[in-house]
Amino acid sequence: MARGRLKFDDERCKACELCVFYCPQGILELDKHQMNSLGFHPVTITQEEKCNGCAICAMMCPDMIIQVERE
Amino acid sequence: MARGRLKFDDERCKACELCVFYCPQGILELDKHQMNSLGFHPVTITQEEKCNGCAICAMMCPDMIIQVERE
Amino acid sequence: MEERVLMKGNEALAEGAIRAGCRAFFGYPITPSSELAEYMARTMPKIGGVFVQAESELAAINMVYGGASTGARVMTASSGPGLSLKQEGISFIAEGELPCLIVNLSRGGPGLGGIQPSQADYFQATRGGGHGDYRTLVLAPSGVQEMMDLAMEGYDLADRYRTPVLIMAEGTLGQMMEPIILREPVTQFVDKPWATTGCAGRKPNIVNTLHLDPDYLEKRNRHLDAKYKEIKAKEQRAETFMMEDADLVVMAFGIIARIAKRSVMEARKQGIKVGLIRPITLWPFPEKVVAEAAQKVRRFLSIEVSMGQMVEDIRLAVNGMVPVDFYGRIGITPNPEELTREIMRIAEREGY
Amino acid sequence: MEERVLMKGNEALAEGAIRAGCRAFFGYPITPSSELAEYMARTMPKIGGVFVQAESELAAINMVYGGASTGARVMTASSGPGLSLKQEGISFIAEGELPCLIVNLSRGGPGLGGIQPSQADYFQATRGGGHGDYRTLVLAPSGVQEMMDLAMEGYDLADRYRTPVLIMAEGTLGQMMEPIILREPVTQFVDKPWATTGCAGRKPNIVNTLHLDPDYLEKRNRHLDAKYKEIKAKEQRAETFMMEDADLVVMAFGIIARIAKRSVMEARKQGIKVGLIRPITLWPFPEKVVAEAAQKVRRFLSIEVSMGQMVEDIRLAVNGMVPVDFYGRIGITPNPEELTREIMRIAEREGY
Amino acid sequence: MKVVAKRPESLTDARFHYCPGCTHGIVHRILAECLDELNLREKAIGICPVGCSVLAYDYFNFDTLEAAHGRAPAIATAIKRLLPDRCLVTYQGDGDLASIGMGEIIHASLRAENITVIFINNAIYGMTGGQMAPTTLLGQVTTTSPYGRTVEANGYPAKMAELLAQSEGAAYVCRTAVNTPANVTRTKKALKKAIQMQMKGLGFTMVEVLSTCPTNWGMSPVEAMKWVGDHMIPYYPLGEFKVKEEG
Amino acid sequence: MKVVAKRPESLTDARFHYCPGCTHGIVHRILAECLDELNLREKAIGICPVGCSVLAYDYFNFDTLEAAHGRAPAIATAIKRLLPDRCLVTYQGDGDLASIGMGEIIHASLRAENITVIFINNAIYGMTGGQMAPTTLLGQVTTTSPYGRTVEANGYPAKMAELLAQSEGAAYVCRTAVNTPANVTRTKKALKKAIQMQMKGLGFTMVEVLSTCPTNWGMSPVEAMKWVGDHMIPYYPLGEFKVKEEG
Amino acid sequence: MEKQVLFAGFGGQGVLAMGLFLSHAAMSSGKNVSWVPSYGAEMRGGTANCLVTIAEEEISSPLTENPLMAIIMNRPSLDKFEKRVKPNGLVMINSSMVDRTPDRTDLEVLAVPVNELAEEMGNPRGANMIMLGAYLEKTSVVQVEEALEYFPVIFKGKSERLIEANRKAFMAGVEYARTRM
Amino acid sequence: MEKQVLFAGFGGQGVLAMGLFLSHAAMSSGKNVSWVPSYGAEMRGGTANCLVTIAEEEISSPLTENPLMAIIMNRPSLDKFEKRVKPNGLVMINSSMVDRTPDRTDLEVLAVPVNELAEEMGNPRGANMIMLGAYLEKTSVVQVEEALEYFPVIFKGKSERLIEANRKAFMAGVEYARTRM
Ligand SMILES: Cc1ncc(C[n+]2csc(CCOP(=O)(O)OP(=O)(O)O)c2C)c(N)n1
Ligand SMILES: Cc1ncc(C[n+]2csc(CCOP(=O)(O)OP(=O)(O)O)c2C)c(N)n1
Ligand code: SF4
Ligand code: SF4
Ligand code: SF4
Ligand code: SF4
Repeated sequence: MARGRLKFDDERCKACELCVFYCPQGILELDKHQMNSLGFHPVTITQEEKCNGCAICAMMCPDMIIQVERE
Repeated sequence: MARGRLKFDDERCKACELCVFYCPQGILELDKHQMNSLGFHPVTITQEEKCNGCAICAMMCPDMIIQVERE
Repeated sequence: MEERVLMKGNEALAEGAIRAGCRAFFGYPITPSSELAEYMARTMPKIGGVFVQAESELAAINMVYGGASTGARVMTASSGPGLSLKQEGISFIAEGELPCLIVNLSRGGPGLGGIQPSQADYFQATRGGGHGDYRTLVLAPSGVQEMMDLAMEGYDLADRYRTPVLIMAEGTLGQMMEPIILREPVTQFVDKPWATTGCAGRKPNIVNTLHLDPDYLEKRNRHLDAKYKEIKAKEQRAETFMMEDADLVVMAFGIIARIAKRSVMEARKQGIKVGLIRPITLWPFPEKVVAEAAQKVRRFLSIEVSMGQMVEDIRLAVNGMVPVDFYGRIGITPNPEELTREIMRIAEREGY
Repeated sequence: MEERVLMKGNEALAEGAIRAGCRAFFGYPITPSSELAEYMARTMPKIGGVFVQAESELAAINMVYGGASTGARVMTASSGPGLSLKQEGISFIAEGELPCLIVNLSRGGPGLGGIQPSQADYFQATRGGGHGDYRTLVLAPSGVQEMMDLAMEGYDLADRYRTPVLIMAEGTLGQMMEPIILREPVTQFVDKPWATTGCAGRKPNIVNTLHLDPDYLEKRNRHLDAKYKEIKAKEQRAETFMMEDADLVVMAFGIIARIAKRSVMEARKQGIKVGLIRPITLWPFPEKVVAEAAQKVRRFLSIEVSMGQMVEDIRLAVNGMVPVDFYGRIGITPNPEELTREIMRIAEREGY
Repeated sequence: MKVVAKRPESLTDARFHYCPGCTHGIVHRILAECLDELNLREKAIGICPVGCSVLAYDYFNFDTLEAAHGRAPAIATAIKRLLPDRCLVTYQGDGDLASIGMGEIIHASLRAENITVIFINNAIYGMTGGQMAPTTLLGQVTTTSPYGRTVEANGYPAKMAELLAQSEGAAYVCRTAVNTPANVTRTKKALKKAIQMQMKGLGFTMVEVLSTCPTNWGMSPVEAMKWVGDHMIPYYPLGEFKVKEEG
Repeated sequence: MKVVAKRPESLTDARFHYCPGCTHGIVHRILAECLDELNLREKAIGICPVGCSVLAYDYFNFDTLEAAHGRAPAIATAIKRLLPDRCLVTYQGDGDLASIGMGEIIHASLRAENITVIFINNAIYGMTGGQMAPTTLLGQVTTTSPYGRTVEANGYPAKMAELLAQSEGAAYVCRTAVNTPANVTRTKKALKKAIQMQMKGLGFTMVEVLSTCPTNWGMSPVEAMKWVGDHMIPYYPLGEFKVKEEG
Repeated sequence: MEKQVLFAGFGGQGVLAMGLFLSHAAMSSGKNVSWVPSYGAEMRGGTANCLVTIAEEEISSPLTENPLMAIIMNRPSLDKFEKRVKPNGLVMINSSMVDRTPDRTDLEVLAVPVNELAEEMGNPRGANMIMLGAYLEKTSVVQVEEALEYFPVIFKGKSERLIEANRKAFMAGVEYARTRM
Repeated sequence: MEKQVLFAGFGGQGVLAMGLFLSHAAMSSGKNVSWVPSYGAEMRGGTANCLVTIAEEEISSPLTENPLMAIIMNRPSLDKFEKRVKPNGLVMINSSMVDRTPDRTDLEVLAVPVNELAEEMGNPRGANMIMLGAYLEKTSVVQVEEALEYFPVIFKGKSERLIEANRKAFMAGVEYARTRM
């Protein structure tokens, strides 16, 4: 059961994949089916239940796309 | 008996007295009776026979007033 | 009669700035401006002001940029090579619209040149030696009293128009002594809501000169241009002397203007109808006075300690109505006798 | 037909310099001039030349001072703020009479401004933004072929007159591509007995700009002045177009001049008697051509990407004979259609 | 659930113009978080450089000035002298601070100016399109070292933290990186310490941050992060080079 | 008898304009003797600063340039790059080298330029009449530190030898003095070594020479010499700070 | 008469390269030509465009407000440049990226789904060459045959593989224009 | 009418101070005055001189080629300035340092051996004040009595001893002029 919850600011994501790379749970990836107005595939979370809200993704995101909540 | 001999370029001496101060033999002094065209009393040697030609005066003279000869 | 004190031009200028509220001086030593810095170094600590000997003229002018952005009245002074090094900074200050006082106690160039008085930085001062379309107000004192008075007026103009003001004086004016009347310290200042002082209780302020959007860059330039047009319309200053019936008009600024004045008197004694126009503002150039005069007189003579720079502004103002002659020296400040000779030479040649 | 190659203006200029014998480039990156430095960085090592990325524009211009003093053909390039920082050095180079090539790929100011093409450094270039009485020859190419040709001619002029030569081109000219004919490399060079290369077999040479003796300082300034007068007499260059029967003369330099040319053609199609004068040397300004034209035409129109700088030189040359109008943009390079509209507006207003 | 990561108040909500994965964004956030936590936003005056972060004045939610290239320390000096209780932060790239601004940064440190300098060392000129920086590594290819940087042609990369630690006026000099979560945390600690020492009036403080320029390095953002660890840190060791004791 | 001390060939016989007892003269002679002994007069190119030694081009009997204030290292760099077998010597004061010329000197050292810098540290601005230099000692009174130099107002004196020794491009960095016969001898040894290392292409070389300015110090030349020993050397220790091994 | 064509799109779409190719081809076929890139800020990204002017005689103005033709590779470019094309001018649109057609009725409009076509032929980066092929086939600003001849010249230094891929893409565009437009 | 007097000599002879004293005295006695030092190079030493202009009305030019009076403290100064003094002007010469008299016959020449006099009264540095006393006594550019009154003002801040020494030297000059010229 998930201890963390993520909100993404999709429109601003630049698809740099830093969060994807640094997420310890490996549960982030770019959503190839979406494209934002900047022409990027925004990041998304694959298995929400696995997120423990460590907020490392947010820490490494240069554009503050990810807001993290934790229990 | 003198082992060194000094030649002074009186006209250019600025009477800074560095040679006077550094001469180990203490045989240099300003010649109050002379004044060169710069308005300075040029340096002179008091006891020529005591000069051993160590050339320290020349070494410390900023204006190369003193030419030193040694045996 | 008010109490007079004998003062050096450099000190009068510095004291004037202080009485106008200058509380920070940033400078790098250079002859013949160093005395001014030294006066500030002695005085600022006593009045709780700031004196920083910058590591270079570049640092100094950028300290002025920073200091002025706090809203404080700040100042720098230099000469020749130092002014050249400040050109980038002055361009930034002009676009940032930061009021400040910059002093050029000018010396002979180009290159390292000499330290004799000179007026050969006129183009740099009036055209903006830096990049882009900008101007600085340029004031040219001709005596020690004016060194003080124009320093004080300089700050008013700087604040009113949010623009850097340059005082240009030959080195001699800084070195010479005359009795002057000390002016009352200024106590009223305009407030500067744009200043970057920390955003407590308001939105953040930004001092910036970068405009990547072409349209906005053009907007900014048109804004500055409009301001400069207003200054041109309102702030031209000049002293005129014996102009009523003049055939020949001598033009000169700075200390040369006083020497020329004597020559004008001498020439008058010998029956020559000659007058004098002394620009007090070099930019804006007093083109109105000159253009009016051009309607009535027969010829102009520009006397400068340079190879001929102000003469271009005279020609632009005269616009072909009458001839404009030039007499220049470099490194040497001409004496009244020499100038009288030149005036008489022209008068005879032209049969005035 | 000779073989043509498609080249960027920046590369053509760099290649031209190299073909003219340039063997050292000293520069600090700045948009839009960096490509030129990058071309040199790639090429110099291959031809045994010197490329140094200086720590600043100040260092760069002083490296030019040093490099030129060895007699080598050397070069630097920059833009806007960078040129302002070089003013002290340029003043030294002018007084040291050191031949060299300085490039200004000009961008919008003042301050940091923008990187759009601009002509607002005209005053700085033609009046000498540095201190003292000096001038630099200023060449203004209007196409890629001229970027190469004027670079090469620039070195000839620099050596002939022992003076720094400035090439001023809007950034666009550096970015755009056109087919050009590559010129033959220069093989003949004047020798430079004054160069400081070590005194083997001769008396020591000195490169110096300090003149503490007022009389000698004046002598130096008069020497430079005489040289500048000679350059003014001999080196004015301009392109004229459809001037024979012109009522209205459009004046513009750089790429704007080509755009204006198109507009002149368009206006002619509509029966307006309009011609074009394109200064190729900004200093010396082609005042002879302009003064002659002023005898015959009814009006001038100066078109600049600035708030109006060259227009002063036109007015000085026209000297009141006919009116001189001005049309300027900043940050935006006007298109032919826009300029045609302006020409037609004036033609209608004046009933040409 | 409570929010554990969100945009700090000391940043506006303007979108960064930086390239994807550029670490300027991370350092901006760190600075903003420090000011928030130290409650200094309304006392802060930021000096932005000429460099990719030239537009930082649009992002920082406090008073800012945009400086001429390399002169931020001189500007900060003047402001701090006139407003001694404010918090002065300059944000400078390696061209800005280590090349054209070398004189200003060293003298600000010698004068023991009470300012905090954030030095973004990304070993290249970003804004102008990838020219060599004083900090470019030996062998590194840039547009002005097209055959790779060599000692003969270009000299040695500048170690600014080591150099400035020599200055007696320096109270705190530290080099960190933002290539891992742990280093991001350390960077924030260091910057906070620097700002606190500035506000105590201990002297000149600087944090050099090893950063990335994926665009001009020609790497993906992730590769760039690895490159920092594999190539930059070995030449630019992390750590505190000067910590002045109080009083 | 044979002549053991006379005017070296690398000096013209122009009379120095320096004040009585000013040590600029001693250092001029030392440089000239080194060039004579190394037989480099005809290969030598000297760069004179703006400072009291601005007229050195009248005294050196070899090719010379007069530089803009502080830029001598940039000028020397260009000449050395174009004429690699020449002997480049810059002669700079403390205002010239340590204040306005800080950027140029540090970058010349980082670039490992093969030049030799003679740095005359006399703790004051001579030519312009006694203003504070970056090397002015704490407490020292000058026309721009009229109440004595303080850390708060003026910061710390710059230790250039220590600073430049940090630079990886520096092959030889040494501080000497000319306040005693022994130190004059050491200064000559150091300068000779520096020039030889330059000619071997080992990199940047500098000799900082603690000197006097009796006039602006307001002392007699002899007092000034003592002041160097009593006050300058304690703060500016003598010795070699960097000696690069060959090969 | 001078023909001016504008190429406009995203940064990565190879827009400047299209202009360069055309310029080279035009020059090689003995014409006068100028290529002026839009002058982006010192930062990355954003839209890119370039203007190519081709003429038999010497080129007077390399710039214009109103190009005769426009090659539009993405939506923002259409919005920005539609109104500026000369009356009765030509607009070629990358229909894979542009979801609307011009509002102006005087323009000749040709739509080519270059991204799809490129994907189909397994060379996504070839989209711009496809557009170019179609453009030349339709306008003969430069003859297709001539252009093909100059491939080796234009891509001098590039690998055979890449040249071949580009030629294929180019021909695909020509093909599309011949058969399906 | 403006009176202009030139003071010239070696660096250390207190030449500028003489001019300053006169300027102060003139100002204090309600006159207009200007003091312009010769503008030496950035180096030390050499000759020094200053020009003092005194007038009842506003001073037009503070500079002149031809001063009315010249106070010459050493030989080089005489050589340099003799020809420039106004016709029938006054030249005062420090005869202890100048071994010739002017060649011009129109000039009024007054010689004072100020160094000897100074040595005699055991105040070698007082030579310049002696000359000044003699000068004022002879010319009354400023009345001697007035000058004396203003001593405290002029030397404000200086030690009583020094002021006294200066007054003595000044009076010695006045004396010399009264009795032996
Ligand atoms: C006086 C001056 N010189 C040069 C430039 C051009 N320029 C702008 S930014 C820059 C350097 C950018 O590199 P860096 O400081 O490392 O910052 P980054 O872009 O890498 O973050 C240069 C040389 C300028 N704007 N002003
Ligand atoms: C650009 C510039 N700024 C300032 C000066 C004025 N100036 C001449 S020499 C000098 C410094 C002299 O001191 P230093 O370098 O220590 O040499 P010193 O005279 O003591 O031997 C200065 C500031 C100048 N000539 N040029
Ligand atoms: S790090 Fe930020 S910008 Fe990058 S992909 Fe993740 S959410 Fe998007
Ligand atoms: S050291 Fe030289 S200048 Fe000084 S007194 Fe002795 S001889 Fe004269
Ligand atoms: S160019 Fe480099 S430094 Fe600049 S924003 Fe892009 S990635 Fe960041
Ligand atoms: S002022 Fe000082 S440094 Fe200059 S010559 Fe005199 S004593 Fe030497």
